[in-house]
Amino acid sequence: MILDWLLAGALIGTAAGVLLTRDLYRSVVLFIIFGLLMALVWVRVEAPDLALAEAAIGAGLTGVLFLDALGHLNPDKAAAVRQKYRQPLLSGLAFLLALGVTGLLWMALVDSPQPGVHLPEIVDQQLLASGVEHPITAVLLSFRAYDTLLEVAVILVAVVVGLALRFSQEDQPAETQVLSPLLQKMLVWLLPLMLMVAIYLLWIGSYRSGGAFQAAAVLAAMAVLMRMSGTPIPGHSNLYLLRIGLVVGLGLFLLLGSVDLVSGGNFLAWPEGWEKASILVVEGALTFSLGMLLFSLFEASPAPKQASMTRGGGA
Amino acid sequence: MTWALWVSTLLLLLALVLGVWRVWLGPTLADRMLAAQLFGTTGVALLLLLAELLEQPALRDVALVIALLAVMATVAFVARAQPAGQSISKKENEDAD
Amino acid sequence: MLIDLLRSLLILVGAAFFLVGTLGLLRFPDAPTRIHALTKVDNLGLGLIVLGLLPGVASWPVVFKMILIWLLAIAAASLAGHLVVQAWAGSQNKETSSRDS
Amino acid sequence: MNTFFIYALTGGLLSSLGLLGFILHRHLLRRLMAFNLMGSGCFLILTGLSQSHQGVDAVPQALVLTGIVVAVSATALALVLIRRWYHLTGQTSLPEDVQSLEKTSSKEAQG
Repeated sequence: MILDWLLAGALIGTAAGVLLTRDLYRSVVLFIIFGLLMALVWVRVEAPDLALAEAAIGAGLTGVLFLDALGHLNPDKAAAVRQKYRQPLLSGLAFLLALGVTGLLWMALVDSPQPGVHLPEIVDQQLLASGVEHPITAVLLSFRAYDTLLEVAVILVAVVVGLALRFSQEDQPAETQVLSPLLQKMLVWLLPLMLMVAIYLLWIGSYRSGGAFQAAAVLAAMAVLMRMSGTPIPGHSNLYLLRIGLVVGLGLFLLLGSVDLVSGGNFLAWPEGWEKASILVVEGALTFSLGMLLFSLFEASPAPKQASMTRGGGA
Repeated sequence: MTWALWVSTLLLLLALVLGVWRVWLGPTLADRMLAAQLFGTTGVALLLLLAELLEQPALRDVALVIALLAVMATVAFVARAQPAGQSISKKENEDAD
Repeated sequence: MLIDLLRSLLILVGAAFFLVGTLGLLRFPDAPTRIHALTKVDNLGLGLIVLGLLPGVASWPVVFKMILIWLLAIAAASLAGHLVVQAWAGSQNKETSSRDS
Repeated sequence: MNTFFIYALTGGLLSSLGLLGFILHRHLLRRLMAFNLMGSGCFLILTGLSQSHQGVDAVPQALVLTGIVVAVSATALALVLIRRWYHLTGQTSLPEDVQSLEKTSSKEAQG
C-alpha cells in the first residue's frame, strides 16, 4: 500500500512538474519519465498489457516524437517562457475550475454506483468460444472486434491527414542522422532483436499479455530507430508499397470479418473452427500496418527551418 | 525472502523519486537525458522484482521492452534535439574525413 | 534456507547500489561524471538483482530472458553514455568557441 | 479502499491537472502534453474505477489499450500540425494567444 501511495505521489508530482516548469526541455524530459511511471502504475493496476503498451509507446515513440519536435521548435523557447502567468485573473479562474473538477470527479468516484453486470464473469464464460486464451485479446479481436476495426480506421485517417500535409509541401523530411560507429555496430544485433521481440509479443498475445498493439509499437520504434540512424529501410521510398502496407491490416480485418457474413452469419464473426487462425492472421496484418502507421506519423513531420539540421542522402 | 523483495522495491522506488530531482535541476538537456536513462534501468529492476513478487511473468516482458527501447530517447536526443542545433555526429564525421 | 538468505542479500545490495547510483547522479558536478553513476553503479545493481532473482526462476527461457535484459541494459547504458558525452562535449566546444570569437 | 481505487483517485487529480495546464499554457507543445496528461488520467479512472468494483476486468483494459494507441497517433498528428504551423508562421502559439505578446527570437536558446 505504501508503494502505491509513493507511486501515485510520484506520478502526480511528475505531472505537476511537466505543467508548472518554465523550461520546455525540463517539461519534455519529465513527460518522458511520466510515461515510464505510467507503465509502473499499470503494473500495480494489474494490467500488464497496458504496461507493455505504455512501455513500448512511452519509451519508444512519445519521447522521440517530442524530442524531435523540441529540436524543431527550439529557437523561440525564450518567447514561450515569457507567455506564462500573464493574466492573474485567468490563472485564478483556471485554478478554481481545476479544483472544482477534482472535487466533482472524486465525489463521483466515491459515490459511483455498483455496475449491474459482472463483465469479468461474462468474458470468462465466453473465452473458450473466442479461440484465444488471453481475455484482452479475446475482447479486442472477438467480442468487441467492431471497436478495434474502427480504431484502426481512425488511426489510418490520422496518417492520411499527416501524409497529405507531408506530400503537399516541397520540403524534405528531416534527415539528421546519428553516425556514431558504436551505434551502428550495436544496431546490427539490436534491430533483429527488436523484430524478434515484436514477433514474440504478437505470438504470446494469444495466451497471455501481449498482442498486436504492443508488437506494433515495438515495430514502429524499430523503424524510427532505423530512420534516425540512417539504416536503409527496405521499400522505404516506394509509395505503392507504403499504401498497401498502411491498409493491409484494415483490409484483411474487413475481408476475414466478412467471410461469415457472406455465408449467412454475422459481420466480424470469425469462421467456425478457424477462430484462432483468423485472429492470428488479422493480428499479424494489424501489427504490420499499425507499426507502419505509427512510423508514417513520425515521418510526416516537416523539415526544420535551419539548413544546418538537414543532411541529404543516406537512407 | 519476500520482505527483502519488498524492501528492495521500496528502495528502488525511492531511487526513482530522487532521480526526478536531477531532471528538475538539469542544468543541460544532456543531464536530463542521463536521468531519464537511469529511470529506464531502475524501472527494469523494479519490474523484475515485481514480476517475482506479484507472480506475473508478463512483467518480465515489460522489462524486456523497456530495456530494448532504452536507447531510443537518447538517440533521438542526439539526432534531433541538440540544443546547439547541429548534429555532433556530423561534426565528428567531418573530423574523420 | 541459506540460498534464500544469499538471494535476499544479493537483491538488497543490488537495490542499495541503485540508491547509491541515484545519489551519484545528484551529487556529481557535471554530465561526464554523472555518466559513471549511470553506467557502472546502476548496471552492477541490476546485475546483482538479476543474479538474486535467477535461482527462483523455474524455466530456462526465462533465465535466458533475464540475462538478456541485463545485457541490453548494459548496452543501452554504455551507448547512452557514449552519445550523451559526445553531445555534451560538442555543446561545450561550441560554447567556448563562440565565447572566443 | 483498494489499490485500484487509489489509482482512480490519482486519475481524477491527473485529469484536472491536465485541464489546468491546458488552460494556462499557450505554447502548443505544452498544451499537447497537458492534453496527454488528461488522457492518462481518464485511462486511470476507467480501469481503476471499474476494477475497484469487480476485480481485474479485461474489457476496460482492452478499451484503454486501444485508447493508448489512438492517443499516441493523435499526439503524433498534432505534432505534425504544430510543426507545420510553426513552419508557416514561425509561431508556437495560436493567433488569438500571441496578439498580446511581443516576439523575441533568440537563436542561441540553451537550457
